[in-house]
Amino acid sequence: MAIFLTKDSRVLVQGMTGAEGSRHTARMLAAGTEVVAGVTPGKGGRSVDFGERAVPVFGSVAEAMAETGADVSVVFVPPRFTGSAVEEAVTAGIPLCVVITEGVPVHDAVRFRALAAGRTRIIGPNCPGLISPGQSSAGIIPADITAAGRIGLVSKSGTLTYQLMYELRDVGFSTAVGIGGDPVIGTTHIDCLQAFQEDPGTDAIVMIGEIGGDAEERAAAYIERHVTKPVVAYVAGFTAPEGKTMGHAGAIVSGSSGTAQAKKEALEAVGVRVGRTPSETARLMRSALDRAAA
Amino acid sequence: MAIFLTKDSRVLVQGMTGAEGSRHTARMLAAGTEVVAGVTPGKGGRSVDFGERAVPVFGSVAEAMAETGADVSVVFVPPRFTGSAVEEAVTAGIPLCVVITEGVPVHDAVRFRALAAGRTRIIGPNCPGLISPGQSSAGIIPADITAAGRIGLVSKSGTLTYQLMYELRDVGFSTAVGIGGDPVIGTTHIDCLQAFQEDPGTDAIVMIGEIGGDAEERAAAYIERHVTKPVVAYVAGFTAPEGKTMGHAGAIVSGSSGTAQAKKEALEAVGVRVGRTPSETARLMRSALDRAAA
Amino acid sequence: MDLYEHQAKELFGRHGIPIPPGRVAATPEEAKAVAAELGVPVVIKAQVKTGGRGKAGGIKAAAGPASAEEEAAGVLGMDIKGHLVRTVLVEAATVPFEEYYAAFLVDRAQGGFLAMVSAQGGMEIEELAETDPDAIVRLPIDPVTGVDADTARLLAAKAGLPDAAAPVLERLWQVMIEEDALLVEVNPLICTTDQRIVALDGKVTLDDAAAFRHSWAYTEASAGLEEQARAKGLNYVKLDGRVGVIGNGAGLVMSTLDVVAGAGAAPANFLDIGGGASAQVMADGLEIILADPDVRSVLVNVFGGITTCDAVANGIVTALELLGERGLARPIVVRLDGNNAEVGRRILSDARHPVVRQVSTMDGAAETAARLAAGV
Amino acid sequence: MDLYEHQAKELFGRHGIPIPPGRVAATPEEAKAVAAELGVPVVIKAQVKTGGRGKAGGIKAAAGPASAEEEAAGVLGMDIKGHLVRTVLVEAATVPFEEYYAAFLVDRAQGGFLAMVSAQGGMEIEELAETDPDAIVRLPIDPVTGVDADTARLLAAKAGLPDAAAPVLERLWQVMIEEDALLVEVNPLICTTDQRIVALDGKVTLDDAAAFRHSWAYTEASAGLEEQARAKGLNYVKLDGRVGVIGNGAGLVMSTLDVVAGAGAAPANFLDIGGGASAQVMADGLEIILADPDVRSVLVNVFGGITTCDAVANGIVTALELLGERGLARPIVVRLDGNNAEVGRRILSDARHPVVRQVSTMDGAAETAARLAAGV
Repeated sequence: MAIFLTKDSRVLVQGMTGAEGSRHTARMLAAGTEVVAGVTPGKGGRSVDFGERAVPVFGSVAEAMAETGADVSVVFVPPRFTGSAVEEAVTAGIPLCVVITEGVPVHDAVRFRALAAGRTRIIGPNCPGLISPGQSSAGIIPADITAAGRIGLVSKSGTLTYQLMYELRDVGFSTAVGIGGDPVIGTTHIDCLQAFQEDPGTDAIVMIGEIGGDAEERAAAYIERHVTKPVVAYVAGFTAPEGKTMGHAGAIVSGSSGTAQAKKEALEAVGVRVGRTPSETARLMRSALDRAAA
Repeated sequence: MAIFLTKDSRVLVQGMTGAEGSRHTARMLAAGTEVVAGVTPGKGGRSVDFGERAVPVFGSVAEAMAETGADVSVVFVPPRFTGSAVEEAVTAGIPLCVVITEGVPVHDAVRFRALAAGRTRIIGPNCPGLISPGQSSAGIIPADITAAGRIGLVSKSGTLTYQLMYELRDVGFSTAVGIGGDPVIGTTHIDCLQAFQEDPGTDAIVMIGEIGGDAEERAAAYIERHVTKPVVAYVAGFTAPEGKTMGHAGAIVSGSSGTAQAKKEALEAVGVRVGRTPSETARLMRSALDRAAA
Repeated sequence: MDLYEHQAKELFGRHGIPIPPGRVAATPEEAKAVAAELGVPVVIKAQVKTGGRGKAGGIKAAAGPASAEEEAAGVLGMDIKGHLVRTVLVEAATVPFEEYYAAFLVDRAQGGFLAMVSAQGGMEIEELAETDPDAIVRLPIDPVTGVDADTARLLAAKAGLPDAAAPVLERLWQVMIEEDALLVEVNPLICTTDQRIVALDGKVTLDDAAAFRHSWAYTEASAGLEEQARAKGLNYVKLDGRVGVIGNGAGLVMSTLDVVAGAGAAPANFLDIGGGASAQVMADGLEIILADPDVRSVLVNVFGGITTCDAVANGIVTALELLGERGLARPIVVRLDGNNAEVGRRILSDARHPVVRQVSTMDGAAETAARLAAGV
Repeated sequence: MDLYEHQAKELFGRHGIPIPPGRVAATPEEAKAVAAELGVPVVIKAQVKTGGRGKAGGIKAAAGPASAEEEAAGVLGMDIKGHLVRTVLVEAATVPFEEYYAAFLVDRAQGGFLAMVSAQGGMEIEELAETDPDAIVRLPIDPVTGVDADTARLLAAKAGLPDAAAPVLERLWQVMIEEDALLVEVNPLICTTDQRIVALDGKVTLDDAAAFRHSWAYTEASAGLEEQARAKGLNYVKLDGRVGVIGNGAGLVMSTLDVVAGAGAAPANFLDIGGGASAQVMADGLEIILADPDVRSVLVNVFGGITTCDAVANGIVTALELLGERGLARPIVVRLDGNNAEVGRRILSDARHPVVRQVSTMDGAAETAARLAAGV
């Protein structure tokens, strides 16, 4: 099993005719994803040839959904058009919209998040998307570094997601979700923790956090009350100085708020074991699984 | 014959151990240049291996001159160190100093020009250097696009130098001098016109100018009084708008001064034929040579 | 991007929010001059992007020009938490009758906007939040409807601010929305003895990602194609015509513009990619040129010297690959001449890029590009 | 780079050259506020980098705040010879008793510096040069000795300016030299009825090539490694330690910093080269890191995902080639893990770059880099 994305998911790609969009559509197809449509305003009626399969392009999300039954959108359009692309997908009623684009203005994210409330699950923006290994991939997470299995992973960071997936590739993952490093994002750690807790295909959860905001602290509070499956965590950015943005727009320590130390302490206070390095985090996950199996 | 640089010139390279310096030293050697020394402060005592020949490195220009009899320096050091490198060469008494570096502050050029007056001929800064085909090359002008011959060429522009050399490669050149496109330069069009006029190995002269300053106008006045050999000219930048720097720091039209049209008219007024394009300029040179031979 | 206090206040001024008269100064002499101009007692305020400058001695009062000079000399050059004080704001001293706190910010936890207003301003808001949390009114702001006059009055009333503060709150919200700010904070927002509401301090954080909507705010240097090109290290000048031009060497490119003009078309730009035309530089250059909506055709004019034509041709092919469909919009005329021209031309023909046409002479290439730009 | 009048005057102010009180304004309301602050009749001057703005209607007088607002509304947004008026300088109106001309410039023809001074200022200097060339005193300035008090007095006397102008000329020369200017021009330089010398206008052209000596003048944004990195599109944050860090992905790099700190060394920077680590980006990144004199060792930490390790390794090899001897100064520890790690590692070993050491785990690589930074 998996969360949010399964082998039955029917994926459309907004911006498929662009360079990034077409490159990653090819990769998603190779990973077994059912990519059923591309959407580019003004280019409806064409199709794009991906070797074994030609994917039709529609002029609007509504049309693509009506014609192909798509229920997931992956957004690859440039930052200045992302806001309207996501609003279009939400208005068309897509259940899941994965926003890969980096550099989306925060006000735009606030607006489409408000519009989507109760209608569309948004993942991102500025995220690698999500993958349910062996089933489907919506985004840019490499499909060939890990195997299907029973760990759930949720992370603000893309590369750290890959690092942990690779370190635990022999154990395998149900779903890995990159929720993105922007200040305002659609799907949070808590949303994923809840879904993994409810997913019968997930036995344990890795949560990767980083400096900035208080999402990890709120996740800790949620874990204490609602999560019974084993959770191990990793937090990046102990050495980050105050007031400097560390790559991700949201990764910034302001005064005493948003520090890695505070997040680690909040998580450990509710019994989550926190690794000092990615490799230690992988070891902690192995021992958690061993204990659970014992 | 040739001007400024002959097969007997003994060349040292300031900054030879840097990437640019070593790449172009290899090319100068391949063009037959007697490169006898490199100079890099603090690296004296080494030598750099260029396949068939190892060139010794000295810590100062004075030492290199004393040990090797070098009489030409080619400067490849970064802009912020160019001023002091040239001042060192001038103080050591080098007769010819060719400054390839682009981006040298104008105040630094003013200062080393003042220091060099009456002691050292400076060519550049921001120039491709000079070449006497079949004899020697000091700088970065490609040696393999033309042959030795009896045309002299002086130009503010590097690529236009190459273009004209290539178009007239069957006729060949005595010396081609790229004097550089900076506002303040060591050797001017007039200096080269004078030298070509006096050089028995030169039959005719191509002069390439561009917008900015009034060097071409002054050259025209000089030609009228002192040059008896045929001169053809090309001026770039007729379409350049006022107040915009066109690549070369000195290539800028200010108000009505420095326009290509004014330069063309000044040259034509003294009987210099000015080509509308590089290829037309080459044709004008051929017919000038034909007339001279007739 | 955090703004300096004086930049934040300049924004406030533009949006009609009252600020004390004043000006920024970089030397003690300049501070003296500003104080003399103002002709009233002034405050000298260190311009640093960090809090706590008052405690650190970065804010000084001065009765007149002479003491303003003296105090500015003390504040300029100070190190406040690792921030060097390069400028001071010299402002007419303004005495508060009451001090408030007002802020709009992005609320990460809720993924929305939040207003925070309090009648107890002038202290650190974190401190107030700890000692007297109820003194702060927090109101989520609907991103669609925003803060209108009614909402502003409600905010002022709930927090215990005078009615006169409501229009100022409304304008602060305008700053938030119109400038794509992540934070707009005034602490203290004051009421003077004569009942005027004045922003005595200001902190604004702009969203760098939204810079494309506010290029003027990111210094003029970030606006326009020329600045984009400069940021990529390209030597580019925008012109008025329709034939995009790219070549190697300033002189050759200038000459190319002239030859294009001679062929009856106006060049759209000057762009010199310099000697070593790497694929990336060529791609950057083509990208800038194709980003110019005026461009109808592109002329690539390269003379192969030390960089031979085959290397240049490979660069062009890779550049067109890097550009993807951005490279498909308009015809590209390529002229390669000089060293290894034959090999270079063959590489380009073999690549069969649909929009590329080769012409072997500079004059012929310019004519073709001019014709294509004219739509002939 | 040409400066705007208000920027030129700010420079003048810093060098002690008297200027009229005033401030720049971007809206009519702001202009009104400045006029109100100044409390005297003002002049509204369009800030554009072109001459002839007076004739074009870009300079207006206003008796008070209300008319200042009105006139500013007219001037802002004007198009003066293709330059959009974005800001105006609102200045106390200053009445000249006499008008002079003073300039220092680079004399291209002579390759030196030149002073040009005239008692007949206020008109276009080109015009004056035609109608009454003898009215302009031209004096070449020795680049070594410059303009001292005697030279300044001589210049003033020759041109027929009052003695009081001499110290101002000396300071204008200081601007020329200390700011690496190509042109410093004041037209008119005036003498007021009360015998004060004031720069009523100002034109300054800075030498972009000398920006490295004056980074502050090129807006704060161009100073320092962080700004250099930003100009190259790199995500770089300077830190205090000695281990340079470069990696792909913000999270992985943050994590790398932590692991370096865990190994007992402080990281010198954060540098995320992002997903597609091209050779050029890798070279740019290594160059920025090696430009930091604090760096003692470099840790390259890359996880091969979609970009496989062999591609990354080729990128590193090419980057080190591009860097040439700049890459030889300090040891570089490389950790490659993930897709095709084995192939990537072999590519690096085969390249035998003298300063590169490979360690296969992130923790081990951090320890090695920390040890090398400590000189062990």
